[in-house]
Formats: sequence, C-alpha cells, structure tokens
Amino acid sequence: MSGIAENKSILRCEEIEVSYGAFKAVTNVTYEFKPGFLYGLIGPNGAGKTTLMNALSGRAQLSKGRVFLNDQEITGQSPHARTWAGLGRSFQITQIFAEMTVFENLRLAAQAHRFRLQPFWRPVGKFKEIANDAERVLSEIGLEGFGHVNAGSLSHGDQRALEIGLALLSEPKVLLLDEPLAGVGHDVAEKAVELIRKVSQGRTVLLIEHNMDVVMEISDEIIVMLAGEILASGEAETIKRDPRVRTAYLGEEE
Amino acid sequence: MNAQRLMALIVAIVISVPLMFPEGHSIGMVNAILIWSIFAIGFDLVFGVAGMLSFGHAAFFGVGAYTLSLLTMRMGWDFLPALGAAGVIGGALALVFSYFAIRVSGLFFALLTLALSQLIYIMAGTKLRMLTGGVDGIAGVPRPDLFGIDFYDDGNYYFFLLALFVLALLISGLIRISPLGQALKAIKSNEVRAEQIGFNVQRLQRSVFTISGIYAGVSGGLLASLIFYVGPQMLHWSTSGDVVIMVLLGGMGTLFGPILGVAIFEIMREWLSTQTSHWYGILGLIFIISTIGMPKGIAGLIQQLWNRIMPGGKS
Amino acid sequence: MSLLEMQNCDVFYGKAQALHDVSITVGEGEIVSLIGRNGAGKSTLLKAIMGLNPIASGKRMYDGRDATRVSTEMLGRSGIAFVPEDRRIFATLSVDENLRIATVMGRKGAWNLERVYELFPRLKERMTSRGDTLSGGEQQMLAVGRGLLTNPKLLLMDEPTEGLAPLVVEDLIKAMALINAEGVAILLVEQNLKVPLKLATRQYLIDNGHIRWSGKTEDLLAEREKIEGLISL
Amino acid sequence: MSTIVIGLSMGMLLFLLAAGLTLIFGMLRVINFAHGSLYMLGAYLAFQMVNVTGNFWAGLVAAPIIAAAIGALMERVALRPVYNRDHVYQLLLTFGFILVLDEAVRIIWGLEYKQMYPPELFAGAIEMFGSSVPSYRLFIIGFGAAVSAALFFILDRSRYGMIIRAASGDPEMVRTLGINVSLVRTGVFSFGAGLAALGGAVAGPLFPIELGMGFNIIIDSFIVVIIGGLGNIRGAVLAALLIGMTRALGYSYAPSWVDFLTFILLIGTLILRPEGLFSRKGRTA
Amino acid sequence: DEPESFKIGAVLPFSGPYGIIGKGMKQGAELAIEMRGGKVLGKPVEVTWEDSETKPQPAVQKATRLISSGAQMIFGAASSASTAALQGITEQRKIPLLVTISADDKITRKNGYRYTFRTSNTLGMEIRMALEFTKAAGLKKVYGVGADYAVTRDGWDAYKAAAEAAGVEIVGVDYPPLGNRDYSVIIDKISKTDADGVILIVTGSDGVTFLKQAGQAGLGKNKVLFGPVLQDEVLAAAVGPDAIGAASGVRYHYSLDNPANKAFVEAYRAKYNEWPDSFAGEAFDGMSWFLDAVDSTNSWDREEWVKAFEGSVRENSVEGRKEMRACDHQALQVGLWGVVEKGEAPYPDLKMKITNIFQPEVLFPECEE
Ligand SMILES: Nc1ncnc2c1ncn2[C@@H]1O[C@H](COP(=O)(O)OP(=O)(O)OP(=O)(O)O)[C@@H](O)[C@H]1O
Ligand SMILES: Nc1ncnc2c1ncn2[C@@H]1O[C@H](COP(=O)(O)OP(=O)(O)OP(=O)(O)O)[C@@H](O)[C@H]1O
Ligand SMILES: [Mg+2]
Ligand SMILES: [Mg+2]
Repeated sequence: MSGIAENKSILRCEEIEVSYGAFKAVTNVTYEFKPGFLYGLIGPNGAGKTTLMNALSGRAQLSKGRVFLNDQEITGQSPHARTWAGLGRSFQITQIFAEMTVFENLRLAAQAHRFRLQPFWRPVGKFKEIANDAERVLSEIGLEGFGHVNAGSLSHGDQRALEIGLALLSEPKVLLLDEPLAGVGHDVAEKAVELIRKVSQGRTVLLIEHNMDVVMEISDEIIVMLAGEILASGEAETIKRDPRVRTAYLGEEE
Repeated sequence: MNAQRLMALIVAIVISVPLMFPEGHSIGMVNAILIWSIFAIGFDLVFGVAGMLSFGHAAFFGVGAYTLSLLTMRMGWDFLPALGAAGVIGGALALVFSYFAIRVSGLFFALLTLALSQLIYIMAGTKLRMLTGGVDGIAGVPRPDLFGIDFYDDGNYYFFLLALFVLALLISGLIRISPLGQALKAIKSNEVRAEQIGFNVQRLQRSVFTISGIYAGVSGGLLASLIFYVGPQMLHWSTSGDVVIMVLLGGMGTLFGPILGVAIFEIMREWLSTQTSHWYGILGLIFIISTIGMPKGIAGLIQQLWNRIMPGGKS
Repeated sequence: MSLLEMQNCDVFYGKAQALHDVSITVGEGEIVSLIGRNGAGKSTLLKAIMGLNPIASGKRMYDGRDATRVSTEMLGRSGIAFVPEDRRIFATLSVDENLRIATVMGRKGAWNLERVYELFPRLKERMTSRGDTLSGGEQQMLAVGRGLLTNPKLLLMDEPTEGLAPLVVEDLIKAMALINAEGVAILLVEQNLKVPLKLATRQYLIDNGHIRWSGKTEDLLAEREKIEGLISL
Repeated sequence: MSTIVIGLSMGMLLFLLAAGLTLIFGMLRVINFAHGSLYMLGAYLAFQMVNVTGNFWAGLVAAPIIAAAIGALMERVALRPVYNRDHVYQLLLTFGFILVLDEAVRIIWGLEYKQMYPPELFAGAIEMFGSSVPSYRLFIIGFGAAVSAALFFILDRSRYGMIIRAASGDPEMVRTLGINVSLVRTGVFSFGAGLAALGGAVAGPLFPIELGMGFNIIIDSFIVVIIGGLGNIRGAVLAALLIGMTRALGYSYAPSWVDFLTFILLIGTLILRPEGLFSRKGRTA
Repeated sequence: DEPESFKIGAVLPFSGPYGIIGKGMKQGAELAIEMRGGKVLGKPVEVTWEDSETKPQPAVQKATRLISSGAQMIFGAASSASTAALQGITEQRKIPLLVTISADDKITRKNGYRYTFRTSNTLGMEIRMALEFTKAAGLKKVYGVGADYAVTRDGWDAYKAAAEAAGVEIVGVDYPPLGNRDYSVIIDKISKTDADGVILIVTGSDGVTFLKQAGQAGLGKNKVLFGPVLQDEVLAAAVGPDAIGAASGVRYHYSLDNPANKAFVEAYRAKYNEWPDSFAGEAFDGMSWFLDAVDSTNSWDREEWVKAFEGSVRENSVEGRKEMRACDHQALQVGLWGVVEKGEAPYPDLKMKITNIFQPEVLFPECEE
C-alpha cells in the first residue's frame, strides 16, 4: 500500500446516478476513495466505468446523488472547476490537440494549470515556467524526440502516452485514468505501468483497465462494476476468487 | 525573411500607397481597406483563432456606427470619446450575444448569431426609427476634430486610420501569440480536452467574442465617419457575410490573411466594376476558383509559393 | 495462391517515409499477423492496403490481379474489409444503422445482422443508441461487426481487441477462428500478443517501416531472442 | 377560419422553398447559400418553359430537371474538392455560386420582371368560410403534402439518408464499405438543386419573377430547416406549417411584428432545443 | 484655368435587381447630353458611370473617387439611403448632386443641403396625389397597407389626417414588413371589410406581389387599388392582367402631350428602340435642366451653378413647367396620376393611362424644415 493512509476520504460519491433517457448508465453508486490509494476499476464493456468517471470529472450530468472532493461538494461544477480543485483525467478515446505539436499540447496543459486568467499581454514563449513544465513531462512520457511533431500524426500508441501527459500536467490530487494502456505496445506497457506507479505516489488514482495482469498487480483496491452498479470491491485476491466477478467479467482462467 | 514577413511586406505596400502617391485616387479605397481590416482582424480572432463562425458581427459593426453617429450628432460628444463608446457598445452587445449563443456550437452558433443580429437589423429599420433614421439612415456623420487638422481631407484622415489600424494589428498579433490566443486555439482544436485541462471554455469564448465586438464597434464607427453616413444596411447579415468572405479569401487564422482578403475584395469591387457590368459574375467565379485552388486563402498561397521558392527553409 | 500481395511498397506522409520497400502476402483463408512496436508502421500498412494511404511505389496484387490503382470503394466491393484502430464509428448513426450500412453493397456470405448481434449481445441491447454514445468497448464491437457484415474475403483488423473485456476478447478470438474456418483470410495487427500467437499461422515483424522478419508462428517463439535483437533500440 | 387555410398554404409554400435546403444542409452539411439563386433559376426556367409551351405543368417538370443537371455540375466541379476541408470554405464557394447564377440569369433574361400565372385548372378562387381563397393556394397545400410524402419516403425509408449521414462524418470509412460516396453526394446535391427549382416554379405565379427574389427566401428557408431539425423532412414540414400559421396569425393581428415573431421562434428553438423542435431523439453528448 | 472637359460622376445601380433603374437613368441622361451636342460651357461632357450596388458604402466610395478625379457634379443614387449617404460627401466637397429618382422628403428640406437638387417627385407630393385621387374618385372608405418604415408611416399619417378631414372613413391599416413575401392573409382580411378603396404605400416588387395575389383572390373586383408609386409600365408587366385598373402616381410618362416630350420620346425611341420609362424620363429631364443652368452661368465656378440653378424655372420640361425652389432645392411640378389599362401595339400590353394631372399648388406645401 502506497502513500499516506488516512481515514478521511479524498473523493466521495453518494448514491450517484447518471441516466440517458430511460437508460441508466450508472445507478446508486456510493464510494469513498481514500487518499494515496490506487484503485482499479474493472467491469464488462458498457458497465458504466467511463460514465462513472465522467460523473466524477463533471462531463456527465448527475440525475441523482452528490460528489465531494476533499469534503467540498463539487456536484454540478463544470469540468474545469474540478480540474482546478485537483481532479485530473485521461480519456479512453484519445483527446488531444491534433493540429498542434506535442510540445504545444503539453504547454497548453501547463498554462491552463498555471493561470486562472489567461494573460494576453505577453507572448506565451516568454513564460519560461510553463515551457519547463512541458519539457519535463515530455520526457516523463517518453516522447522526448517528438516535441515538434504534430500530435495528430503520432502513432496511436504515442497519442495514448500524450493523453496521460496532458492529465499529469494539471498536477491533480486525484487522477482518473481511463484505459491508459489500451493500444500501448507490450514492450512500452511495462514502462507505462512504471509511470502509473510513479505518478500514483502521493496521489489518489482511479484506473480503468481491461489488462487484468496489470490491474491485479498494481491496484491497492479493485472495484468491479456491472450494469451501472458496483458489484464488488476489495483486494485483488478476493476479487479474483469472487464467482460473480468471474462469470460477469473475467471468465475462467486458463 | 519568411512567408510571414513577406505578407507583412505586401500589406505594408498596399496600405502605404497613399504615401507614395498622395495625389492619387486610391486614398478613399485604402481608407476603406484600413477600416474593414480592423473589422476583419477582430473578426478573425473569433473565427480563425477560436473557431467560432459568427454571422452576427454585422450587429456590433452597425451598432458601433450608430453609437458614434448619435453621440456626435445628437449628444454633441467629441469624436474620440464617441469612437471609444462605439467600441464599448459593440463589445457590450457582443457580450450579451455571447450569453445566448455560446450555449450552442458550430452551425447552430452561426445561425443563432445570425438570428440575433437580424433582430437588431429589423429593430433599427422599423421600431427604432426615431433613433436610427429608419431605412434611410442618418447622413452627415462627422470626422474627428483634432490638433486643427482637417480630417475631412481623405489624405489626412488616412493617417488617423493608419494609426488605429496599426494599433489594432499589434493588439491582435499579441493576443494571438499570448497564452490567451493559444488557449483559444486549443478550444478550437478540442473543446473537451481544453476544458479538462482546466480552461474555462465559455469564459474564454465570451472574452474573445467581446474583444472582437469592440473591434467591430470601432471599425463600424470609423466607416460611418468615412462615408459620412450610417444606415441599417450595415446591420444586415450580408455585412457579416462580407467579412466572412473577406477573411476566408485572405486566409482565416492568420494575422495578415484577413487584411489581404479585405484588400482584394475592395480592390476588386473598385476596379472590376469599372471594367465590366458583369463584374458580379466574375467576382463569383473568382470566389469559386479561389476556394478550389487556394485551400487556405491568399495567405496559404503565399506560404505555399514561399515554400516552393525557398525549399527547406523551415521556420 | 495468395489472395493479397503487397510488393516493395513505399508509403509517405508528406515528405516523411513511413514504409520502406514493404512486401507481404496473405494467402487465401490464412490468418497472418503483423507485429511491431508503437509507430512502427502497422496501421500505415493496413491503410495502404485498403487504399487509404497512397502507395508511392510498389504494387498491390489482389485476387491474382494488379490492384495498385484500384480505388478504396472498389477494393471494399471486391471483398476487403477494414476494422480501424480508432474504430471510426459513424457518430450520428444508430448502432443498427452502423451495421446495416455495411450491408448496402449486398455481398453474399455467412454474416448477417442476427449473427453479429449473436456474437456481441451487448450491441443488440444498444441497438437504437447513437454511435457516439457507446462505450469504448461497445464501439470496438461495432467496428468489428461492421467489418464482418461486408462479408469480406480479406479482413484487415487493427487492434480489434483494444478496450474489450477479457470475456469478450475470448469470444472474439473464437469468432475469428470460426470465420477463418469459413474461408475468410485475416490480416491482424495486435499489441496484445496472446491473440496473434493463438490465431496466426504466419507473422511479420515490422519496425521503423521495414519488414525485419517473417516466418511461422512456431519459429517466432523459437527464435524469440534473435528476433528481439532485430528491433531497433 | 380562412386564415387557417391560408396559413396552411403559406406553410406548405415555405416547405417547398426550404425542402432543397434541408436536404443539402442536413445531409451534406453544406450551407448552400446559393439555394435562393437556384430557387430563382427555377422560377425563370419555369417561366421560359411556360412561355414556349404555354403549359404550366411543362414548366413545373422541366425547371427542376434542368436545375438538377446544373446542380450536379456545380457539385462535380466545385464542391467535390472542398468536402474534406473545414465546412466554412463552402461559404465562399456558395457565395460565388450566388453571384455567378445571378449574373447568368441577368444575361439570359435581362433585368425586366417576368411573370407566370396559375394553370387554368387552378386559376380562379373558391368561396370558403366566407372568403374567396385562390384555388392555386389549395393546389400548393396538396402539392406540398405530396412532395413531403415523397421525400419522406425517399429519404427516411431508404438507405441514402443513412449513407449520407455516415459520409458527412467519415467519408473514407464509408468508402471502405464499397460505397461510392461521391456519386451519392452528387445525387443528393443535384436532387436538392432540383427541389430548390421546384420551389421556384411553384412560387412563380405568386411572386414577381425578378433577380432579387432568391435573396429573401434564404433566411426563411434556414429558419424552417433549423426549427425542423437538420435533414429532418418530417420536422421541416411541421416547422414550415408552424411558421406559416404563426405568420398567418401575425398578419391578421400584428403585421408589423411578423418578422419578429419568426425570429423569436428561431432563437427560442436554438436556445432550448438546438437539435430542432421536431427532431425525434434528444441529442446525446 | 478651365478643365479639358466637363466631368460628370454618375453613381447608379447597375448590378443586381435594381440594375433596371440604372439602365433607364443612364439612357435618359446620355440622351440629354447627346441632344445638347455633348457639350457644356463649350467643353465636351464626359460621364463616368459607376455601380452603386444600391448600397451606401460603395456609392460613397465611388463618388469620392470620382470627385478626386475631377468630377464637377455627381448624378445619382437610386435608393434614398444611398442618396442620403452621397449628400454627406457632396456637401463636404461642395459638389452639386443631382437627384432624379429618390423620393424621400428629407433629401430636400429647408436650409438643408446646399448642393443637392432634386428635379423629380417627393413621396410627400405623391401621397397628396393619392389623397386628391381619393377625393376625385369619390372613395368613402379606405383601407391602408404600408411597408413598415419611416417614410411610409409618415406618409400614411399625413394621408389619414387629410382624408379624415375630407370625410373619408379609414377602415384599417396594416404595416407588414418591407420586402414582404406573402400578403394573402391581409388581402383576405381586407376583402371582408366594406372598404371601397385600398391604398398601397409600397413600391417595386412588394406592390407587384400584392397586386398579383390580390388578383388571384379577386380583391380588385369591388375595391379600387391605388397607391402613390404603385405601378408603372415596368411593374405592370410584372403583375400581368391583374394590374388592370390599379391606379398610381406616375413620375413621368411618354404619352404626355407637349412638344418637349414628343421630341424626347422620338429621339429616345430612335436611339434605344423602346419607350422611355420613368427612370429615363426623369433622368433626361433633370440632366438637361441642370446642364442648361450650368451653361447659363458661363463660369466654371460651382457656386455660380448653384446660384443659377436654385430658383430657375423650366417652362419646357418634358413634364411641363418645373420650378427649382430656392429654399429647399426641390423642383415644383405637376403630379401625374394614371391607371393601368390594356395597351395596343406599338404600346406595351399593359400601359398607364394618365387620368389626372394635379397642379403643384395642391401638392407642395410651404417650404418647411
Ligand atoms: N451520452 C450517452 N447517451 C446514451 N448512452 C450512453 C451515453 N454515454 C454512455 N452511454 C451508455 O452507457 C453505458 C455505459 O457506458 P460506459 O462508457 O460508462 O461503459 P464502460 O464501462 O466504460 O465500458 P468500456 O469498458 O467498453 O469502456 C453504455 O452502454 C453506453 O452506451
Ligand atoms: N497522418 C500522419 N501524418 C504523418 N505521420 C504519420 C501519420 N500517421 C502516422 N504517422 C507516422 O508514421 C509512423 C507509423 O505510424 P503507424 O500509425 O502506422 O504506427 P503503428 O505501427 O500503427 O503504431 P501503433 O501501434 O501505435 O498504432 C509513425 O512514426 C507515425 O508518427
Ligand atoms: Mg469505458
Ligand atoms: Mg496503429
């Protein structure tokens, strides 16, 4: 178990529900996330994992329930306000600034984090600190040589790495990662896992991943969703053995 | 030197024609180019940089023109404060528009701004006619009265306009490369991501919309004083259409492109119309051909030619 | 006889060369896999086969004929299907429409709507939802289902298991084996090596736009060390 | 009561004017500002046909066909190269079309007004609810209903709508399915152009046929398209009827506010339900 | 130093829907110059024709350029908005502006624009003609329809007050928007009233649309449709047979029986092979008159021209006597009123028949601000 284990929760959702018309993508989810923990969120396709993340980060509207960050209620706040409050995320379907270079992508994230009001009286290049932030993360995500490449022409796997980099730059207390390893080559995946481990130091991470080897290995606690609800949660070993999880998601082990 | 500088040079040449030929007949046209350029530069902040297609800028342009005219003619204000007020009112109206319009995006944004500005157009022509002079407008809009210079002389007025133009260009150039400009580009590129990294998207959009409303208000006021007249035609959506066309023709999202677009548009109007009575059709053909042949407008073409002439000259 | 043959292909993005002198073949009814690290050029090659990336030099032979100049839609009509890595679901179409559009050209074969819904029951549940509201995994299923519904002779699959739950991956692997058994050739790109190792008979290893190695799957496992040395860096 | 009949006819007329735009706008995502010019062209073509053959119906048939051919040409030559660019470039293009079409009409038919009359069959007026309603108005109601039914059948029931919607998002992917996207696009644009001309031919007997006649209807048509929901034929019919009724009532009680009412309706729709008042599904994400 | 030539800058609509106005005006003015031997003050007249696009900005821009390249006078602008815009620049540059079509009353007013002269009708006088017609035709109940803008509203108010004073009952009034597309509801509404006359204060295609639709509903059968500028030959041709019986003010007409007009019509038909429309007639008239006034000064001083023109009287204009009132630079003249009737060759199928000629005394009030 990593980080400072306090009893107080850093992120908490109470009976939240997200519905689209008659369809409920998330129902009645209540959970307390403890500071410093790395949570693995698993479940079948369409179980509502991404939607839960959307609800936490403000992209999906709640039809019921409340969300707290650091005991402050953030229900109804916009995504950027939550980012400012310390909630960062990556997306399952890559969201980058495709027409801009990789460096510019990162610099944007840095500037969004540094300035509440975006200055308009000085060229962006004159702000050394944000360039430094961007450079640092550029090497952290292993894209050193690619600073001047247009983000849109990166290969799929490299775009996934950039995706994480953008989330990191807002220096979040709570980091939500939606399938960061999808499409990342198996050789690089090990490095990526290391990266996740590293960035989870001192922060809370919620990780959605279908790669069971990774999830089981690095999670402090695992949450299983099914049909919009939390089916089970607990340590890796318990979850692995849970018959309900096996039939709904994992399948029989070879 | 790079393509940017080349464009700057072309712009500089076009706008300094009156300096080289002070007796020429081009001053009136260059003055109009300067004024429309201010409008287009400001418009491109919204259109080219932030990626919002507005069909409502005619409202800010026209309202600026009315503001200046009414304040100077009916309230006895001096020109400069009235011009400032034109900018303020243009910006304020843009801010009001943005509260309605920013809730939707893309084509819906374009049509909502269009509808809002048409409402103002209709108002000005009918219900507000006591104020606006109705369909026939108000004639006799004054020019500045400063330092004892006769600005009613187009040659002198040119310098006044040139100063404002340079100022407008500098401010817009700075905004583009500032963090604000970069943030706007980010929103254009990917709104979801921009919001997630912490940009207050709506506030940023509102602010750039307001800034360009100020540009539009000021340029509208200037146009009224250039032609001594203001009328509801300036509020009509086809005025918004004109500025869109100019910016597209010149190259959206570039600093100098919109100016080139304005220049071509105005020169075409002046020159072609003296050549043939079929100039509308020819202008149409030019639009069609340049859309097909110049994917990024004149600015793009210059960039492309530059790259061909100076291979490997990456900037 | 080989169904598809790419001969000495070069592909560029602008001035940057992404594929160098690449040659591969896929036999009738064969599963071939293409592996390589991120940015190696796998997707570029699949798109080149589909006619979405122009081939600067080299040849595309399909079904025994020179198809270098054949357009994407003609390739599609003559039985090549493409499941792209970023899914490319039609956002404004419903799930059902996303599938039905693949049947418009009416190629005959074993696949029809019912069968796809059987393979991915989840899609049936979401039948009327718009494509862009689907979860990532659901979109992946949809992309695969759409590819199948054209009843192809050759299926190009770019990371088809990305984002799928383990159970669904198993179903998909079974389905691929099945359709292969029905005579469809598959060219498979996968990061998750388990899948190609299980399914493919032959492997191509691509790195930096060059084919570095090709051979039987058994050989790949046997010569593993030597092959890893072939990959740059 | 007669106001309702007239309102209905105004609505159907609006629908006929806007149908081509809905189609092109909704399906190709092309903001065809030249719609008004095609409409005008349709009126002139119909006039010409009537002049030559003396038969209204000949004009009603020939005008759309010729305009469709011109539309196909426009699409092939000019629109095709710009699909994969930002949609805004189509603005410049369609503005160009306006000028060229207007010039062509000016060269061919000159500046004088032209006129057309309703066909014999619908020349008179019919006494209804204590007013005499021109029977041509009743023809418009019937004809509009027939056209909308046909369109509904062709578009919503057939797969063309589906293909076009898919292609407007990702044409490349549609091509991989073996579908000839450009052919479908040409078809849609040319069909839309034909519909615009049909609108012009139907409107010919009601309005002066003149060079400026296309300009005003663009905005009207946009309003119908937006309120109805992009590319939604059923929505367009309902929206047109709604606006027709609103206007008819407006003209009876407060004529000078008619334009306001229409715009307020549009603004309200855009703010409250940007996907259109009559779109079938709520928009998601 | 005298210039080489007498330069006239003409700013008229040539492109777009109003091109027809520009064409008529150009032909009329050209003939006026030709018939005086192409000379003024002994120098050849040189006209530069510019397209105003019916928009104020291009109009002013082009006028500015014309002036800076030496134009001695500006001729034109068709729409009142463009004319108003031109007044700003001509006043500034002290260049005479000759207006022969724009009808907005504000263009000529007491102590208004020193350099603007209008030789053609004002809307105010045309409204008064409509009033005189109402009385002459014995209409008792009148319904009004006006395009919704300032000039028409003012005109209507004036008409209403005077008509009521003369014992005419005003049944109702509607102001549909300018550029209105469909009058059918209003027509239906009017048909249900017992009005015996309908005054239409609309121009151009709005009037055409109304008459077409009114014809289809049979409105004209028992009501007289009339208006200050409702019809002329051009517009009647656009309406078709439904126009027959509509009564309207006429700005100029080729059928006027006086020697000057006969000469003009003959020359015009010889040169252009068509009947002069009111744009051509008014332009011819204004241009000849102004150039005569210039010639009479024998001077190149524009102030002299202004002085000569104001107060000048033209006994033999194509419309009879005209007098350029000094106080507001508006030409006093008779008002022509006519009705659309079927025409026989060589006349067009539908032509105006002049039914009334009203004297200036009843049409022009005292000069007022
Ligand atoms: N905006 C929306 N409108 C309608 N339905 C939606 C919307 N967003 C999500 N859904 C539905 O909600 C369900 C849950 O989606 P979600 O993306 O949360 O799944 P997930 O657990 O992340 O799955 P995966 O592992 O495939 O990514 C899906 O069935 C999806 O179709
Ligand atoms: N549209 C593009 N424009 C320019 N360069 C591109 C483009 N797409 C890919 N590239 C470059 O071509 C190379 C090969 O990319 P490709 O997408 O084929 O890799 P890949 O093997 O599929 O990788 P991944 O496993 O990450 O999907 C990469 O260096 C990439 O940056
Ligand atoms: Mg998900
Ligand atoms: Mg790839």
